[in-house]
Amino acid sequence: MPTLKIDNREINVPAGTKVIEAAERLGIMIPRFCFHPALGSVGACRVCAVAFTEGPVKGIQMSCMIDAQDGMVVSTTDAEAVDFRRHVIEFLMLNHPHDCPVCDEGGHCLLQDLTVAGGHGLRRYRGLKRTHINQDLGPLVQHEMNRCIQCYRCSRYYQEFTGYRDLGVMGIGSRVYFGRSAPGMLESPFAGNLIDICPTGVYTDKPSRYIGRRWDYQRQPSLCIHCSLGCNLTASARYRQVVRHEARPNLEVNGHFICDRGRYGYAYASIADRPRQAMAAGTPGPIVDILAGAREAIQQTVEKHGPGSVAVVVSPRSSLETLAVVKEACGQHGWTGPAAAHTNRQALNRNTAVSCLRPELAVSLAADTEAHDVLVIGADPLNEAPMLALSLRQVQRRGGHVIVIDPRGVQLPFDFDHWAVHPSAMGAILQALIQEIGGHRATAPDTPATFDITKLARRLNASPRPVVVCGTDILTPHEIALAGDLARALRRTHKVAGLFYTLAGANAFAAALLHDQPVSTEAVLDRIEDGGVRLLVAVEQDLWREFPDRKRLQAALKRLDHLVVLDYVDSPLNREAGHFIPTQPLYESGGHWINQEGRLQAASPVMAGGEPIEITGGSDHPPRVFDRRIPGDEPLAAWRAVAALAGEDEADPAPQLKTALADFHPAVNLSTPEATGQRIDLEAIAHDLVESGPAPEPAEDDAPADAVVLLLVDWTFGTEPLSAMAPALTRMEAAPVARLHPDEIARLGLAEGRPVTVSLNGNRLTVPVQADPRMAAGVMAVPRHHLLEWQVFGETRVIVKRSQLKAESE
Amino acid sequence: MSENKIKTDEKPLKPAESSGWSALKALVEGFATTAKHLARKPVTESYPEFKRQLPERSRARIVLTRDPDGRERCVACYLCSAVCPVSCISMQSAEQPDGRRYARWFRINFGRCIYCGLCEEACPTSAIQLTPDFENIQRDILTLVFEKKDLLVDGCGKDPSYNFYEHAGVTTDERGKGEHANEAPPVNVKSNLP
Amino acid sequence: MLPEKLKSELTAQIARVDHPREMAIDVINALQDHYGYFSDEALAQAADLLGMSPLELDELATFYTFIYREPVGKHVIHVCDSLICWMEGDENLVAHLCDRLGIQMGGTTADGLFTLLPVCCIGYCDRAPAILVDRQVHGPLTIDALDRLIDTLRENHS
Amino acid sequence: MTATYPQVLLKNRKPDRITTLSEYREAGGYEALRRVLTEMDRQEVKTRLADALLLGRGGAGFPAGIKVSTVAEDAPFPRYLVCNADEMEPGTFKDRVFLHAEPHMLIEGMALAAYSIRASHGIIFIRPEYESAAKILEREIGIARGEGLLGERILGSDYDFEIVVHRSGGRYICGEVTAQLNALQGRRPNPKQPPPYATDKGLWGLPTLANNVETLACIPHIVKNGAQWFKDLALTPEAAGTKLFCVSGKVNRPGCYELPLGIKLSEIIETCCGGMKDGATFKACLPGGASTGYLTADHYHIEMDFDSLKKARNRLGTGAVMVFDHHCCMVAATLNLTEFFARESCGWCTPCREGFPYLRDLLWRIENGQGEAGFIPMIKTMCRHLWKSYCAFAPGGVASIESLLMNFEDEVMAHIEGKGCPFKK
Repeated sequence: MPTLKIDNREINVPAGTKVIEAAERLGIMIPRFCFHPALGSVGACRVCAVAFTEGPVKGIQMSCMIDAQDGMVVSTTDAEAVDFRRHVIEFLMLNHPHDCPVCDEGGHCLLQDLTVAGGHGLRRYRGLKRTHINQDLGPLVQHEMNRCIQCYRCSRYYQEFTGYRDLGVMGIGSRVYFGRSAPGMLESPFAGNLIDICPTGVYTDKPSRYIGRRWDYQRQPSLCIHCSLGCNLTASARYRQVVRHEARPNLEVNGHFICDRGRYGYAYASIADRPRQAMAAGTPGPIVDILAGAREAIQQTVEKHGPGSVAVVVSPRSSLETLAVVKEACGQHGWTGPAAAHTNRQALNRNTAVSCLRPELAVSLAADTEAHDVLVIGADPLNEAPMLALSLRQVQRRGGHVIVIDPRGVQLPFDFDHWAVHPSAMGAILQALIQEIGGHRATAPDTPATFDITKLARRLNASPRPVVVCGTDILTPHEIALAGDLARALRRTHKVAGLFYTLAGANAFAAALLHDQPVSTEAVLDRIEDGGVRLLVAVEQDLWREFPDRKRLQAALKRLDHLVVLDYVDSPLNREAGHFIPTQPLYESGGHWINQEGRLQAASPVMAGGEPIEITGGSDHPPRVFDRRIPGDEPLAAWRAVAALAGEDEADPAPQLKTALADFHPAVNLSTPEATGQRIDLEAIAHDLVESGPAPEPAEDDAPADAVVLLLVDWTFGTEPLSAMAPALTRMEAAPVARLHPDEIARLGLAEGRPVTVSLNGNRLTVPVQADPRMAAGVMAVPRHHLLEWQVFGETRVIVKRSQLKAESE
Repeated sequence: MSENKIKTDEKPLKPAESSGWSALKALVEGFATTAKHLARKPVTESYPEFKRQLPERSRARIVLTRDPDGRERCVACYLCSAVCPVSCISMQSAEQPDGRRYARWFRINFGRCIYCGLCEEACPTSAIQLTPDFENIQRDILTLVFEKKDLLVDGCGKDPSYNFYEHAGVTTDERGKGEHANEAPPVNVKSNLP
Repeated sequence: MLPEKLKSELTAQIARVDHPREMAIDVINALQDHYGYFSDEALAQAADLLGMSPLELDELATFYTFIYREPVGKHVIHVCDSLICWMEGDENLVAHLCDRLGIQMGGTTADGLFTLLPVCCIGYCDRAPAILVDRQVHGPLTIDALDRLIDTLRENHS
Repeated sequence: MTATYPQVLLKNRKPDRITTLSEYREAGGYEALRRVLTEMDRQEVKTRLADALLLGRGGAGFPAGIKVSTVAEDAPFPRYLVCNADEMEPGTFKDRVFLHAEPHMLIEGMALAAYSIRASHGIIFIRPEYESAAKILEREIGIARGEGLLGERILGSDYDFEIVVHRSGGRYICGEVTAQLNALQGRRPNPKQPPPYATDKGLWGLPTLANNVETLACIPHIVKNGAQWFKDLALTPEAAGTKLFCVSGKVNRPGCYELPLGIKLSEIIETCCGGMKDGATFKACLPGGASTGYLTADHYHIEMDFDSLKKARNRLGTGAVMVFDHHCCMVAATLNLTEFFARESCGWCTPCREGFPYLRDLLWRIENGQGEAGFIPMIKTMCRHLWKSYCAFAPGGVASIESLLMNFEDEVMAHIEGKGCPFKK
């Protein structure tokens, strides 16, 4: 722990800390361009020069390149250092264009700040300014190369940090150019971070281009709800419209970055067809009346058919507040539910994962990067939880090793081992692996010789820090439990071994705490079909889009006496519902979410809501006369709406929320502000659920030999329903295809590029075939793409016989 | 204490000055001045019968000027609205098809404006300018809310030559990279020249 | 298109080394010799052979003096413009060459025969002023000697 | 003329061809390698190198003996030896002359250096302008391999060593060792500040020793004749060995001469090069390539070795003496050098990337009659700041500008006051 003196103030820092970081701890911000805490030091920009007056290093040196050492005396205000820094700024400004007024970085530009702070105000250079031609880098990132100050952050981030290789630096000397070899869409789904790390306006946010200045934005800490990782971000809103997301550093979760799905997925909150009006059977009415109507319908149903005839489904993306109030309401009134998963398997998967996640095993996304060996089971990081892929990339960069056991053609931006294993073999492999790790010789399951379980077990056993990552989408509860067992087995041989599950939905972890026994929409539909449930309340759960059997859903809804929908996304069900109540997305309601590792995090409300001025002004100037109310301000926080449906008339729902949160689950304690940002008490979660839960789905072993397993899977872009509404991201989507191994295509008599029709239980799905040599044999992966009517099979993992597949001629 | 005494330029009165004579003298002088002015033509002018030409730099009604080539100067950079101490300026920036940034709408609430001129000072494109036209009085407060069409004038105002897009370095329909003032031709990174 | 022979030769060479990347300049040179310059097509093929991305190769190709990312003539004339050659009058040579070939520095003659490029000190200061034609050095040069050289090169093609 | 000086490296130089392997062996070549592999201890080679005070001949003058011993005994394998034949310093052509004369001396030197650190891979990094030398080296390496002097089990010992020739794409910065290692690995040749040092983590993260051609060529002689012999070659007590001086510019016989270190500059110009061309007067010279400062007539009799030049606040550099006469405009000459550095800056760090074009602009204005007196302090400050750039490129690049202002400020002022170059009138 070296002690050094910076500007006459002493500080003690851990060994290996750079002087620039040590100064930062003292609140002294040494200028920097090329240095970035996530990217490290390279000493390129030279603007962090300080004077070392005494100690082991002397003279003007770059504070980012020198490790803090005992006895150092550093002056950041030394005349020579200040003069040098001013000159560096002058150098950087020689060719910088005169375009701050039209630059989107203006107002939060590091170069602007440091130019003003450094005192360089007058241009002395009389030469001509260097110019560059810009490149079209796709719909997300705007390129303006003239502004570049050659700090190399972008190429270092893009190539070294994310592992993508299509953006970098070309040329030499003063003509170096940062961009692609040829213009085109950036390949990395983490490209949006270029906007955050560029210290000036070379890379700016394209969807929010020319929308406003940061100083005019309402900015609040928020969360990403487009997957279960719970990445932290800062949301900006202006004129009642969410306009931008930026990564919010959280060194325990997402580090300094977010993925492009999270960065650009916000459009759903402000799009024109967001439902803002309460409706009764499709007819708009005052929200108070509609709420009263819905309450009355519920009361009548309860009176007629008993409290169990009212069922509630809620979404795993809803806030903790909403989940808690829904749980409280169901508990108090004896309503059926709440269901917070579509199928029984999905519900069980989620709850199994949550119950297996013991406090000593759970690791955070950031801690993942410190792992030495990561075993990924049944997860496709880039597609399911993109930031996990970036985290694993850091494992590989630090010399660690990643092994993925997954039937899909998993791709990651770095070298890793992939065992493309048939879904039915996953369990056996895991079991064998657990035995080997425990020192028992396992009977090798029927897998190719390249999948050497003994070797893998030895590797994991020898690893000082192994982590097991497990998905919950395509696996069975049994396998998910085995992943937990595997981590526990490793734990026995190690001091540190981690377990990391990905879940379906931003608040899936909290949804798992709703009941001891998971309830699914599938089970609720059963009850509707047998007449037990007569009224359904769907809370922020777009069954139309997300339930995997639309035909069955529609038939079941027809049997209902009444449907009440509460949501902020547009859906045909909203108009079909007896009562529709618009709710607020997190930008308006705020709330708490529990991410997949059990971390409780808060999102602040960013704006009050109401229809964007963009819409009310018809893209022209806003109305000249103020209304008494903000147009479109009817939506309520979902928990308020639920409280109004369930609680006493006219009552203030706040105490109700307080009680609901307090009663939610013993593991979740919101009574102290410190709890937010921390992991909840995993110890307080019942861990015996796996043993006591329903038996796993019938094994697929008895499937005919010529069958394939059809998996409905996630893609980075196009499958997550909220982000799929963002116009910028639709350009990033690939067209939906069914991916199969080339041999499988031949075996099944299909043709690459040609559509295949899958017919099952009278339902049909037609989708073009694409060969992917990384896929396991016997598997077909189809995305839950918004351009595809995939909601046909009732499950997202089904067995399809060869006879049920038909190659279409066109 | 004496150090703390406030110093004045007043000289102590001499005995003669404090006498009755001096009082009388002052009185006569005063009346004489008054009498002299009674006979003079007044300097004040009756408004609105007479309208004086105000100096060019007087700060009154705000306008949005145009470039010498007749295009809107405002690039909707938000600096005027940021600097405005009474927040009477609002706008929405947007992009023209040719890449220019412009104000899709621009509004000044003159009911709130204090004519301080900070907006003009902040404007990097010489777009927003204060004019000597101070006669901007309305009975209906809403008519004091000016939209872009009310603000936009023909001509360059006080700055007859400046054209931001001649300097900005951003591509427009008129100038590409390297065609602005003081710019070298664009770098060809794949050039064979060393 | 890349001839199969060259392709298999390069593949074999790359296979022999521990790290394909170390062969990058050699592969670029080989493809440049084949295509005359390091074209976009050559870039894609080199990337393919080396397992690198086109950008990664462009990062190298645009760095070096003797890799031409733009088309060049049959003969590339590099005129040394460093101190000693400058002292011995390279400016006159350049002016004469530009005049004679009707091109500017960096240009290629209309008949596609010559490309004129400046180059930093080529290590023939004892023979200043010196030029490189197709990586062959010529110097010390007078304007007459230069004319004869150009004539000879022209004649070889007619 | 030159025969009066002891010849070591160019002793057997032929007018238009290389010394063949057999000729080289007849003259005692590969004797040192044989002795080292059969009789001498690895440590002994290192000791001799250290005792001989052999300083790197590539420009930096770092003691070769120290560099060899920084490769740790327990460092991982394989280890690499890089021979820097990327002689890009303007005015320097000694390696070219040497490679066209004595390729086997280099091969033997490389084998000895490699043996001392137990390196198994040798790489000669050569500039594209020296394609003929590259071809010669490839051919002679093949011949040496055929004779058992390279490859597996050299001279019957258990030592394996291979040499490959790596052609550069051509850039000045590739001569900088860390940049060169990046280039060898197919990365952009930006310099990389240590740590880690190349001898610790160089090529592919493995220990790598990098030396200049001339430095390596000295090794067989040091091993064979001993350290004291080598030291005695020099004329000044602090210096050791001979040096290949490349003289160019306004002298009657420009060329590469092997001369003892410590020889007087006047002697080089007058005795070896036949004096100034056309009876011109000596005005100044650059003693060691483009990245050294001007030596004026005041230093006409300076002893050309590392220490003497350091005392004169200059550097021996590569020993490339570029001579200017009184017709030469020093501003224009410096502008030419600055143009070179502006063009060759790799673009990594700000002061170098932006500073040289800025300096070029100011010097161009002075040379072309647009100069102002205020430029001089600006240039001085800027040069001072360029010393704080990332690698040694910029300090080398400003050496000529700084010495221009120190030694020829009158001439610069004459440009400014006369609104143009007085030499052009």
